[in-house]
Amino acid sequence: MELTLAIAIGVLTGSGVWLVLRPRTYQLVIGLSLLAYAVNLFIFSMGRLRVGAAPVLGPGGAGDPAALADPVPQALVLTAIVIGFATTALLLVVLLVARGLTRNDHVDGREPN
Amino acid sequence: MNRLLPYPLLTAALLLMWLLLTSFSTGQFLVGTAVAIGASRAMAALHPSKPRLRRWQLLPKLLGIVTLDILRSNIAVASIIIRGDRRDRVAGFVAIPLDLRDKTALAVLACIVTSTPGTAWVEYAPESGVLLLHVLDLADEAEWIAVIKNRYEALLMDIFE
Amino acid sequence: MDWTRHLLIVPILLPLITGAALLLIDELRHTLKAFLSIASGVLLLVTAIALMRLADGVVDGGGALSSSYALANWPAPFAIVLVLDRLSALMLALVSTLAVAALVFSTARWDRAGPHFHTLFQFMLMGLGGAFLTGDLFNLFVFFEVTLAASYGLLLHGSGAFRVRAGLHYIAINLAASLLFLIGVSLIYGTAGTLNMADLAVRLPGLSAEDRALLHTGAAILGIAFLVKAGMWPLCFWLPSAYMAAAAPVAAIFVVLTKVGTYVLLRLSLLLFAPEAGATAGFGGTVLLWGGMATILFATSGVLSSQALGRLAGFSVLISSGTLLAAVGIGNTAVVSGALFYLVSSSLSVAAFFLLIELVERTREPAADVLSVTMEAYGDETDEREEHEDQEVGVTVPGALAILSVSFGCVALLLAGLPPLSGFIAKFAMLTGLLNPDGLGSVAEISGRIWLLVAVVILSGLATLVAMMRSGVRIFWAPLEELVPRVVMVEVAPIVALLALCAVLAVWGGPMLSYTEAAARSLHAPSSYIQSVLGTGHPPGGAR
Amino acid sequence: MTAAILLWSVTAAQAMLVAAMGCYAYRVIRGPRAQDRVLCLDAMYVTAMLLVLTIGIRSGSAIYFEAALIIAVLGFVSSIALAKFLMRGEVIE
Amino acid sequence: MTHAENLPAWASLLTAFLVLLGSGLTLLGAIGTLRFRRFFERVHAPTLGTSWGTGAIALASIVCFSALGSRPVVHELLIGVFMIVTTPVTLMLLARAALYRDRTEGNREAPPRSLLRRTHGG
Amino acid sequence: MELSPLLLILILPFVASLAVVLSPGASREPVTWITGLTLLACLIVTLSLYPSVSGGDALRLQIDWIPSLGLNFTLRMDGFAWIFAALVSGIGLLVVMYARYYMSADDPVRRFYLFFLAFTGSMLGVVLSGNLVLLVVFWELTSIFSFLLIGYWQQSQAARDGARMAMTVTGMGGLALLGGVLIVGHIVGSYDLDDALRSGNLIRSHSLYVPALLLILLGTLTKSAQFPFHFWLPNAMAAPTPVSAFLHSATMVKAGVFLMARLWPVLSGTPEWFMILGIAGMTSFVLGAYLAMFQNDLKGLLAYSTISHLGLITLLLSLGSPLAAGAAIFHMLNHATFKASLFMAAGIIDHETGTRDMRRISGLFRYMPITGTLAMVACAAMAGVPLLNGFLSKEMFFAEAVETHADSWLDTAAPYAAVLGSALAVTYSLRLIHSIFLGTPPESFPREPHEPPFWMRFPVMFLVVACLVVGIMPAQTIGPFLHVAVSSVLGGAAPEYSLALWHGFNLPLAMSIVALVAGVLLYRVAGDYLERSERPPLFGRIQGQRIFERVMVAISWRWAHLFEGAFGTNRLQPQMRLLVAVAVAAGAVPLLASGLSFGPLGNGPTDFAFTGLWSVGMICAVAAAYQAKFHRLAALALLGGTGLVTCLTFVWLSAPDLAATQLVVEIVTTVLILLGLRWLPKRSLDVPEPGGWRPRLRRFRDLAIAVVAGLGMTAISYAVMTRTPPDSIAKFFVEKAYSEGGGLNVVNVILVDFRGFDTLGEITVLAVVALTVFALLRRFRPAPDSIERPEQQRIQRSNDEAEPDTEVGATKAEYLYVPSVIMQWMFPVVIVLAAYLFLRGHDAPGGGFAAGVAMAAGFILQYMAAGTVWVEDRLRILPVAWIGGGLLLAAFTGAASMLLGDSFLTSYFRYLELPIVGKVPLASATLFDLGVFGVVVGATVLMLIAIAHQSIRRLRAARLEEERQRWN
Ligand code: NA
Ligand code: NA
Repeated sequence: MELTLAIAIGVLTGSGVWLVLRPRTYQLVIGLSLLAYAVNLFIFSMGRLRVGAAPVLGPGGAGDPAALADPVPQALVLTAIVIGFATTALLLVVLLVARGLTRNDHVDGREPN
Repeated sequence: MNRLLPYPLLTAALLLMWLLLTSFSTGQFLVGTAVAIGASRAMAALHPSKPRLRRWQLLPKLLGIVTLDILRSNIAVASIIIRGDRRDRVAGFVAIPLDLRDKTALAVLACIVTSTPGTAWVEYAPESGVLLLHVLDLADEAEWIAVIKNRYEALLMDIFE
Repeated sequence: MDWTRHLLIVPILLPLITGAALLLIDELRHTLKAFLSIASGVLLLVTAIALMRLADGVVDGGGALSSSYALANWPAPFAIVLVLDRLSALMLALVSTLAVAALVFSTARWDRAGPHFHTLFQFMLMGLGGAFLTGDLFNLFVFFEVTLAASYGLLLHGSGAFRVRAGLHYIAINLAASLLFLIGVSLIYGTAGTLNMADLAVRLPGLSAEDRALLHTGAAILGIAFLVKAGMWPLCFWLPSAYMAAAAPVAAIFVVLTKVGTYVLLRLSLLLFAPEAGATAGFGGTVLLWGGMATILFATSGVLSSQALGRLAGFSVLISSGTLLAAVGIGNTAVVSGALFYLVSSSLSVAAFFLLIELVERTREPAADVLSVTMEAYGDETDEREEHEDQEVGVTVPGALAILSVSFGCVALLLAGLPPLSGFIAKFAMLTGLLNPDGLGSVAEISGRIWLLVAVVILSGLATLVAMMRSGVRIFWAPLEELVPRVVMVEVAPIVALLALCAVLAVWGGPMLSYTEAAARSLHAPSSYIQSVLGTGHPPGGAR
Repeated sequence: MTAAILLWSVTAAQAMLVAAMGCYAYRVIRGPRAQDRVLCLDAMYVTAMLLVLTIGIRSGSAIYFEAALIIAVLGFVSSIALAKFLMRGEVIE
Repeated sequence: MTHAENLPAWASLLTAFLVLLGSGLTLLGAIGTLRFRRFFERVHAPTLGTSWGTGAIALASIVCFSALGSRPVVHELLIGVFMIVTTPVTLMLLARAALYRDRTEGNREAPPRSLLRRTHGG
Repeated sequence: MELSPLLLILILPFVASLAVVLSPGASREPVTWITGLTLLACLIVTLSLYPSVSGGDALRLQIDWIPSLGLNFTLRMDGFAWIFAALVSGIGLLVVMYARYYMSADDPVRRFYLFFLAFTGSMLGVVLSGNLVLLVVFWELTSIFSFLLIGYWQQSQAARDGARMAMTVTGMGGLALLGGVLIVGHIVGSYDLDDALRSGNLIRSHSLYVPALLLILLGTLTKSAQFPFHFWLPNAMAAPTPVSAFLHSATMVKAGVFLMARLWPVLSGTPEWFMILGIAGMTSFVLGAYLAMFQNDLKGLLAYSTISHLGLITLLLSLGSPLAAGAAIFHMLNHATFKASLFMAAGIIDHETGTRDMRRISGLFRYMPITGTLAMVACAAMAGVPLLNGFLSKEMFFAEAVETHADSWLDTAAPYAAVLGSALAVTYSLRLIHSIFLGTPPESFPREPHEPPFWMRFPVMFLVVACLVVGIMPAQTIGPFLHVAVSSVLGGAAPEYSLALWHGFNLPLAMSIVALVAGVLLYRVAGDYLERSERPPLFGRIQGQRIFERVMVAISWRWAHLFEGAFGTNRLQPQMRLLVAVAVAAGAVPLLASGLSFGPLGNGPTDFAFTGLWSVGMICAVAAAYQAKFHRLAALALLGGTGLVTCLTFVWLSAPDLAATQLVVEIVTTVLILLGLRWLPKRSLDVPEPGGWRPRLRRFRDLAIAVVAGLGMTAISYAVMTRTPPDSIAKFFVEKAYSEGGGLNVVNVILVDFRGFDTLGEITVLAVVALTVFALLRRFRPAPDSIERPEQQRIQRSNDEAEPDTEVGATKAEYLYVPSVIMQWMFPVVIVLAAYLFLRGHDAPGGGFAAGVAMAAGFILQYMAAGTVWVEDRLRILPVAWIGGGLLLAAFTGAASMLLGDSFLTSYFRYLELPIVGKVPLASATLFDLGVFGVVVGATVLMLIAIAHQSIRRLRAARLEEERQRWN
């Protein structure tokens, strides 16, 4: 399971990096989104993997810290998700506006000659 | 009453939803009522067409028919998939003139038709009331028209109009 | 009840509340918005000065003071803490000074060039305040993001093709850098199990070698994120265009943005990788030193080859960044002290430069400016009622040209590090520190890299002088037609004030340098920082 | 014994659902047309929801229910957006 | 899955059956999308999953948790209801879009618009 | 603090310059008087200090500036400084008198006097500095103000270029000097001049002596316009003549030799000193004189002569003998006197005739006999004719030249060079006299010349008289002062020298005679040739100035461009590539150093379903990467697939909150990107992919980077996942979540309580981004190719038009006819869902954020169902108010705890026992979360709706575009 997730993180990173290095703005958006998934999973994996151990306490606050998944990376991922959402939106709009102003969807605003 | 509870039935349904989601306790009943009223008032702001349920007691009957029909269609479609794409099966479109005009009722019909494997709601012309249906196993076009009109439309018209 | 304790949250809370409250005020009430925003800036400045006094005033045994504020009343390594020391207080004071200047300047026209200027600006101040005060790595990320998000908005403020194109690059690079930040922080958490910087410093020595290697990987990746922000070559190419594209008051406050990266590098490298950290610490220092020098060289070439003033100013930011990074890479108290002085001086002067550029450029091509703005003034009906960008700003003030040219000259001196303004003192302090690490009169072997740095710093000053003179002569001495400076008081005043501050810094260089020296000393003795966060009983370097 | 049967059947069910997702993913990738992609993405959402339910059954905990509910109530929003985009070239007119 | 041991046998077996049924139907539907040649046939396939696929698994969940908590836990019903209500929207829009595209591209198999004029019945 | 006279001398000019700035009106008189009186006051104060320094002591004043760095405001006046201060203020005063008549009414004189005063103050600062760094400060100030003075007539290209060149060269020298001073400070341990002067042996024996010397001499030689840095000086002649008279006689260029003399006891006496200064001085002396002969511009001649005379001084200083140093100081004074008078005379000639071209002037003596006489006497002093001061110092120079100082070829060459240079000096002096004053006057002058006003002539006269008086009775006039100066430089050990006109017939005298005769002969032979020649036959083509300009252009422009281009880029792709590569490298270094090891936990139980799930996820990701270029929609769908798998992973691995949040975000993001896609017209497939091996190589490199980055992430994440977790802060959170935080969902308690501060920042980010998006889109102008309706709509419209029984827009109305009903009925359901997620958050997955996005999705659904106009007719959402209100609610909830004396964001909770209802949990964190909810709803709706609004604004944009087309 750990290996699967590690490979998945690697593949998402690789795909994202590949796209981020491409010339079209849309590729950039998709690439950064893929990278965001990869990074979120990475942060998440820093708490180690636990199955069926959600950090939600039982009635009355019962719960053994050792038996539950690490809640801290989860909280961090939540923040990262929100910020990632915001920045994706921003990047998208900027590329729309850039597309409008430069009439071009190259990341540099002009086609290379 | 109307101002506070523009859609009593909706409010009740939402309250039921709330109680199902949480628990059937007094506290949740109060909270759920507040939430349901708030939600239905928000709905009222949109001024949707207001459906009139004339004979809501027919609803269980409809539900039963539909459940069974869906089960049957599930089996039928599953067997089609298992057997593979055979030559003798003909898929095609059926145009069904509907008399049902209530938008909500039409929506319910759409849900039924679409949720039933093997039939797909494709196009509906509001001015003529004709529904274009796609049927996976179109053995007999007239039979499909009959099924829709008699089994569902009639019942829906009973309930809504 | 000790109310001064809560002073630490003010630099974050005040701009947040101001910014949020401004959202609830109708957009047409410009004056009210500007007034509130500037008032908040001034209050922030007052707070920052109070914090500086607080940080400087009470001295503990180590000769250094820091005090911490645990949010939400949770105990320290678990809660997010704000930590005040001389350095953070200094940075806050710098930010709020620039903020007031930029805000006053913006009231001439920029705050109406698009919606919610003041809110974005306040949020940026909030982000900066948080970044300077926080003692928690992930919280640092959050405030970095607040700062960056606001900077995106401010950079794009006013729109326009050039701005948007530069903004796209700026945003893309910084988004990628933010991802690196996240990777770094989470890797550190994954190996050390904490996010609190002080706690991390305490836990570090107790880690096994393998864990430490992983943690260092995290720290290195984190470092790259900061280096992008600090603008180290080769991660800095976005900076000149972005800063050039930004509206003048925005560029002025952006000057601090690169300093945030440097600040964090300084803070973390001295807290976590103090000399006893061994090989990795040295490695980081080497990278900073050489990277800093490469940055200076690259930026110097940029300064020389810039035709547009904005670009020149952007590269000046890079020179100052490179100088600071190299100084951090050297890392001794004397150099860091000089570097902190340099940080303040160069920030003030580059900010003044950015503000000045707008007036100078307007002087040069009054018509072109208006044209380019009206071309972009497409929008819906609501645009016309509040965006007066195409309005001619300012009136012809007698003597304005003289003020502009004198200001330009002062900026040139400051950037080139020529006397008599603070630019010279700053460079001199750094150079003296480089050559006399243990103070004047002590014998020290000077290594080749230090000589190289001295030479690079001095040469960059010369190149700046050449470039500034070229531009200055072109603009002020060889005008194609009669210069018509159209300026208003609120535009000139901040520039003059910033430059006057540089002069004051030069005259009162002594007290200022003793402050930076104390700041540098306490940075080099992280135990006080750690104790103020975790309480006593946490000796630095001791595993628990 | 019955516990083992349940465990095995849930495991098998999960495998089947994942296989179903694989089939849908194939269509999303291969198309051939945009409507196929959207159709199968929507179906992937539904399958994912079922997977969430099976995970809930397997862990015996009700806390995964919210995720399933969100898919049930809101999952169709993005599909509608995609479908509308196909039909009108514009999501909100 | 320790909780499974607390389940009565009937509940275990019923849950197991329902889960297998639902996932089996869903998988069949998915296979259907691979097998059918035309889009309008493929439209029908996923409904296996959205109808009884969902129904069976939701029922399984209800059975399992009701048996576990020895009280009726029925909130999964909501999932079934919303599934039935929301799925058609996408499918209707998609089918309509596909039809329109077929028509504009002159696809012979696409039913002409004239079918929708009221020619018979009333 | 008592105002010390030293301080007074220094600050008077600066204060006066302020007074000049602030003086009212444009009249020239007041500012002239201010300047003159200031200099007079400086002179008087200086003279009055003579008794204090004549005894050999130095006056000192020290004000702490930055003691920790050894930089203090130290003033120090000894005999040498005194004589220079007197010279500077005295000649300054004369120049002001002169300038009073010279400057024209059109010139902005206020600026002139402002710069003049400031320059004088800076020069006095150089002279009086008792701290080496302070000296550098004033040194650079003289460069700066001389730059402003030289460029005073800024409308002239020559003035601008000359000023720039002077500033560049001397500024560079100043920075070198700073470097040298830093090294001296490092060696001595102090920047104090006295300390430095005491440490001569220490410095000369230090390993850093040579670099220090080189740097300091770079400073002084550039300042004194010595070979090879001499070229800036002739170009500085573009300055107004009073400026030249001041800068190039007593001040600017003298600063260099002044400092060399000042540091003479510290630095001199080594072979390096001798060689560098010897070569520079000798070359400047001879070359300057040679080039001076060929100048046709009167001021040019004087400029080269200045180079030559300063070369003489430098040469003298190089010799390392105290006697030579004394001679050098003497010549500094003499040169100042005659050169100042000559410059002023040249200015008078220029003023009267309207030209400085010697070829156009002749026979001027008959028009202005007095001025002519004065100029001829000054020329004679310059040529070293007996009875004039120039002769005396030249004799001393000859005497020193024949001595052997440091047995080398330089020594051997010195006497010959001395005679040669002196002969050339005679020649050019003769040329000046002959060409200008003698001969027949030309047909016409540009202006009819006549004698200038008396007070304009007076300064010249005064100086010429001084030349004569000193030349005739040196011992009685300059003698004592010179003695004080020389002995203060040499540190009390003043050499025995006799200041007399007649020393008997000795070798120096013979050399003088040879030089005089040779010079006269040379002029007889070549006079006409000199008058006709355009440029010197030798070295004429090698013009330092042109070389300098070439080099400057090359280095500071072309090379800089090349360098910036080679080591920088403006394109995003290389930047991204670098960023990724650097990050990978940075991450790899620590691991390569100590090796990457995986932990003991290893790969946990293999779950085939999970592996299968991620096979799907990875395939989707790779496919998205593949499709993103041409099939945007497909890429978006595939991205959605990957996102879905990510959500499932969160469910699978015990993170229900993440799953819920990621899901809602996923949904909204898809809608968002789709909204954006409408404005990205179809990528045309016919843009050819760049072929050839280069793009292929680039792609391969990118692929390699991507693969390496992916492998790296796999490696480190696997390494961490397999390790035993550290003793983390998480334990605390789990233990306290319920007992002290009042919530069962630990993640939510962390978000709203333990780390609520993060959340506060996070919602601020969201708010900021939404506002930015809103602001950007207010100015949005779509590209022309996307202004039109989307293709589908156009087709549907035309179909509607074609169909007989449908109206335009029927298709649109019809296709949503039934679906919109369901979409609307889902609205209240979504609201209930949001409320559920919100209220449940503290105990179960959910919370303000997920609830907010869900709510926003509900709004979006309505927009999709019925269109913008329809919805906004019915709902007023006011997203900005939601954002502002939410932020304020969150902030004030946090701040409320401060009123109770707790830290910001401290949360409180308790159970309330209510009748009927029972126990009700009340947590202040809920209010905070409500703020979060508000911000999220507002921000999300604002972003999506702002994009959606573009479709309405499209029409307007189309109209504008059409107008634009018409205008172009
Ligand atoms: Na169906
Ligand atoms: Na759906």
